[in-house]
Amino acid sequence: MLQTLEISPELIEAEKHYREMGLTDEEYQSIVRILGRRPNFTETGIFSVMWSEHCSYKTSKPLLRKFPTKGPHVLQGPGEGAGIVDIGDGQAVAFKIESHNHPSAVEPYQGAATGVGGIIRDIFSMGARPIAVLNSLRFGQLTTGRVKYLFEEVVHGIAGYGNCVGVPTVGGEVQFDDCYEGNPLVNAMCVGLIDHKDIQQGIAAGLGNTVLYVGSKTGRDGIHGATFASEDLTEDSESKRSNVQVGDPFMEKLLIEACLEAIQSDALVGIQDMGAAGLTSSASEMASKAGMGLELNLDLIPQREANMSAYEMMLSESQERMLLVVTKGREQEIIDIFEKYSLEAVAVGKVTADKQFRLQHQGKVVCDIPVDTLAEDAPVYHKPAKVPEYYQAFQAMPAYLPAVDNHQQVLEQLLAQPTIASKEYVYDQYDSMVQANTAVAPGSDAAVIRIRDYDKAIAITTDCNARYIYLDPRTGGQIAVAEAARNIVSSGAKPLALTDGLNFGNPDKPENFWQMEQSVEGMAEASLALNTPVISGNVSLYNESNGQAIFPTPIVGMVGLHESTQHITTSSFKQPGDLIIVIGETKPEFGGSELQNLLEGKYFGHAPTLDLEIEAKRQSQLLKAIQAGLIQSAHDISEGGLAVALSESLFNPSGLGAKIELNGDPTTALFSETQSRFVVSIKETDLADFVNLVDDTEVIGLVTDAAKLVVTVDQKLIIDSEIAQLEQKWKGAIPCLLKSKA
Amino acid sequence: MIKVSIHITLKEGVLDPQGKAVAGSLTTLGFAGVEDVRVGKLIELTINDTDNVEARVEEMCAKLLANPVIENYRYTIEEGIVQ
Amino acid sequence: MIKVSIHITLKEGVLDPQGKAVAGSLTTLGFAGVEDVRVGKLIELTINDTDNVEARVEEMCAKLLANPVIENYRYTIEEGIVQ
Amino acid sequence: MKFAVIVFPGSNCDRDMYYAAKDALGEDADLVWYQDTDLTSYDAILIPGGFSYGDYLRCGAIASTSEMVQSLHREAEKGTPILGVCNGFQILLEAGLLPGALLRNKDLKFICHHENLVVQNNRTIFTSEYAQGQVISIPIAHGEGNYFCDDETLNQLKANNQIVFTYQNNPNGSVADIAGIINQQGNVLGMMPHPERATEGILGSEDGLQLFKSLLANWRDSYVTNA
Ligand SMILES: Nc1ncnc2c1ncn2[C@@H]1O[C@H](COP(=O)(O)OP(=O)(O)O)[C@@H](O)[C@H]1O
Ligand SMILES: [Mg+2]
Repeated sequence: MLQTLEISPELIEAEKHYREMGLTDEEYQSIVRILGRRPNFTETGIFSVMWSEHCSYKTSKPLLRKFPTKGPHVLQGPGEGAGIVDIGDGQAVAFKIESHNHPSAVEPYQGAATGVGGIIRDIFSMGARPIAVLNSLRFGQLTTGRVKYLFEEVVHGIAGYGNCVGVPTVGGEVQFDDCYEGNPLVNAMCVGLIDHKDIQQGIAAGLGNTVLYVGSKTGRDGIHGATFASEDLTEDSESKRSNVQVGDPFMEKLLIEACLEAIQSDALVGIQDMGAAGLTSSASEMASKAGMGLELNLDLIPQREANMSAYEMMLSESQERMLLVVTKGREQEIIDIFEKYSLEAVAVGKVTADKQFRLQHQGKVVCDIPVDTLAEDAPVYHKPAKVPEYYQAFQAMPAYLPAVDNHQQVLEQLLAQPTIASKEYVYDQYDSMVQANTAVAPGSDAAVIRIRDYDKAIAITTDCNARYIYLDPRTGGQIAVAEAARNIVSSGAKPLALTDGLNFGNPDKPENFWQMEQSVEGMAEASLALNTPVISGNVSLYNESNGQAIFPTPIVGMVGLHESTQHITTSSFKQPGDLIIVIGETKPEFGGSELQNLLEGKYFGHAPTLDLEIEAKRQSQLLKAIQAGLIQSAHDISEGGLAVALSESLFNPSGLGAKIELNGDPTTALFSETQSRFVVSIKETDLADFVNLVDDTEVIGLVTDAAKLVVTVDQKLIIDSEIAQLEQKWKGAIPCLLKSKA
Repeated sequence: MIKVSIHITLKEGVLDPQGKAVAGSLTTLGFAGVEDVRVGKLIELTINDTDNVEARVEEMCAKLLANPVIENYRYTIEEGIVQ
Repeated sequence: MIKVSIHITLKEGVLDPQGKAVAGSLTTLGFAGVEDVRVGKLIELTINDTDNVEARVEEMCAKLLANPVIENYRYTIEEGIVQ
Repeated sequence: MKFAVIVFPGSNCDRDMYYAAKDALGEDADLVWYQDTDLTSYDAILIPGGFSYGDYLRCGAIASTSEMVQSLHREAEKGTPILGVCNGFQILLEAGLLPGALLRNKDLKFICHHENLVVQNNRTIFTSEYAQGQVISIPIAHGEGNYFCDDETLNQLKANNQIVFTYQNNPNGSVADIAGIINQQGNVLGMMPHPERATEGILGSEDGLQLFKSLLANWRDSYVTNA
């Protein structure tokens, strides 16, 4: 446990107590320089959380600069609680992704629940009404009791929180690989809808204005959570369990309604949630952004426990709290709004002109720091990067070509691979329909939310194939962005922008840093090529357990716009007699594929290649065809290749089948993971119009009445399966693994 | 036949949103003087294998019934119930 | 200061899916002889107004804390806790 | 026709219900905060789903002790139609306006998807636009929708035709596959499935709209006869 006894400034220096808080010797020395004296215990704690990786991005900043962040439709880029893009009619959407990996490893239910709560607060503190959440999850294999427990409780926690606050959970992804066994990933994304005129900023402007504290009382939970998120998970993490915060979704629901009511009042000057580093980061950032100072009286902070010290209050990460700045003299107007919802809103301080961050506690000044130094003087590190040996070895390998005898059997096995298998077990536990705007619920490509009162909708997805990124971070990073955009386009929407959740291992290891650098580079290139600027994001480093890093996992959350609800398209086939068409040629590419995993139990060799120009062209052509009303169904081809994509298009509204005729090597034709491909179905009569609009197409078969998947390759019957049988493998896989004895 | 009552409570300092809501509601209903409410679980086991009960119950709590990250537990064992 | 512990249990005859699930998990974990598991609630109140406690607690249970259609309750009152 | 949609702290399907009445049905509706307990000017009362008071203690329990529930009792006695959906159903049960209780789903998980319901009684003011025995697709979204009552109550429900909707494939363990029941007077309906989420084609089903249309048709009839 960290010391919470007040140690004198002299002892902090002499005994290097700042190290326990995560500060290096050099960082401590620069604090002494900034202050012109030794920091006291509270001040040391405040610097340590503000300068942690989680709050300061000290390692990732140089990389994040590579992302394109601008565009005519971008109203708010990175920097605020969330990014915002225009969707026309004076409306916009705000969105962001956030990780809660380490808390979820220690207490999966609460870790995941508070992750959802935190990202929702980021959205409504911008003034937007949260309209959808998604979750992107990574676990070890579902074969040990511990992993099953983590998986079930994380899902349960997301459901417990999201369902209660009344924001539909409409999508996400779950993948299983050994590297996540000790360090699962729990990333949550939230999207909010806002009118341009309501966009808020987290600023503490106006000399003498009042600082209001709103929401739950402050307890000793999660003290030093930001630092915890900035370290490796070790055996020692057990003893950090006091870090666990408990979420109260009921309180959050009241906060959403009250805050959205409060932003309609011009008495409100600024609003920000208390996320990582709690009161410290929210208060200091609000002052810093406004070019002002801030003074708080900690005696006035609503406290849940007795005898809390200044240090504890400033570093607590108690959930469901907000900080507001209100025009002096008009506090009561705002307090009344919160009172309606039985919420406490307490004046705890005021805006000052001297740019100092000053805290009073029990009659003493316990902190007096130039406020800008907390955010702006945080160190920036340019870490060394080194090409890992494994990568060089992979690059030197010849192309991996798997040998398959029984393609039908392999298809069944692929459908039962947990990463490919149906995630219904997960999303059935989420209320995906509350708010009554969900036009496409989980189970297709992107989720679709219609915008009430307008003929338009938005599409949302999260994607990241970390295996490709592990094999080749640059290409893999490009693929992550391209795949997200493909999902958006398949649903009939035009990709607008993205948010990124960068999950990596310890950046102090040059090989890890190289992975980061390369994958960010790749993502930036694809964002530029596909015209999807990065408008927000999150960095989670130190995802390791017992010295072993996760696969580099930069998750892409993307939002697109349907210009009409007529364009909404799903992945399932619709009518017998429709033509089934593949867009894009297929090459023998199996590095990092599900087939490689199935046959070899590991990933090696080359990632699939990607040509961003072709990718962009195909996406825009398919979108045009959808907008022209030519497409019955569209699905991107991803893990498991064409055979899996065809199967998925046949599941759910069952009753239909497909008759497919392919040529060439059956393994490549069926299971290759070549990029930039789609399976679509169209009415036969639309073929001429379709090929006029879309290049590189090949008619491969027909939707049939009989609920069977029949595939011939070079006229030889390769697959002849009942859909029911395939669907049962696909749907049963995850429940079956969970039930089997560890 | 042995009957075991296991009391599972949230650790001190861990937020209990449920208790908070119940406390609020009791106050609204006009019950004065309610300082604090904590809501926990009560698990009643009937066990027919009486060997070494205490050690086994202890293990059940540690392994499954309580979540040691946020909860404490204690139990009482009533022996010799005949049914 | 008075501390009240209220035990709320499902009535006999009311199905307890949670108890059943816990019993299943205990058996899977290798604990033999678990005949029956019932999961109820434990509500701990701290009350600072000591007048007529018993009647008030009775009323709290009847009005809010337990649902008579499915639940029984009993309580113990520990008086005289000084803090 | 004028609907009141009651909003408790933690209700979260209040707007959905409001739009169902206002946009899909095309009638008047107000969102009524739980502290505004005068309901006398409304023709029907809708209690929406959600997690009133966080569903803490028992779903609907804390809301059922509010003063609003006294008004609901008064309106119920007067014969005003009252529809409670999901958490609204839980509140009606906790308030004693309908018999029985809701337990956790048999698999202990929250479940959300479309279910087929069978209209068991189309001679109510809520279901007259359905055919008797009609199968309709309505979303469910609940963790505690496992309806329970003792045998005596069940026999009464059956004898009085109070079982209005049943599940075709019972998803949660409810006694007698019960998805929705009505009181003896026939003006208070509680159901776990969400008809307000099935009022527009874009949401995947319009089968819930008939319920609102039934209310409107019967209100018109009674309005015309009483006038
Ligand atoms: N954790 C999750 N939460 C909600 N929905 C999920 C989750 N995981 C997967 N889904 C849904 O299941 C469907 C299939 O997911 P996935 O196989 O990842 O699709 P894709 O390969 O097209 O990105 C999608 O609709 C997705 O949103
Ligand atoms: Mg897809």
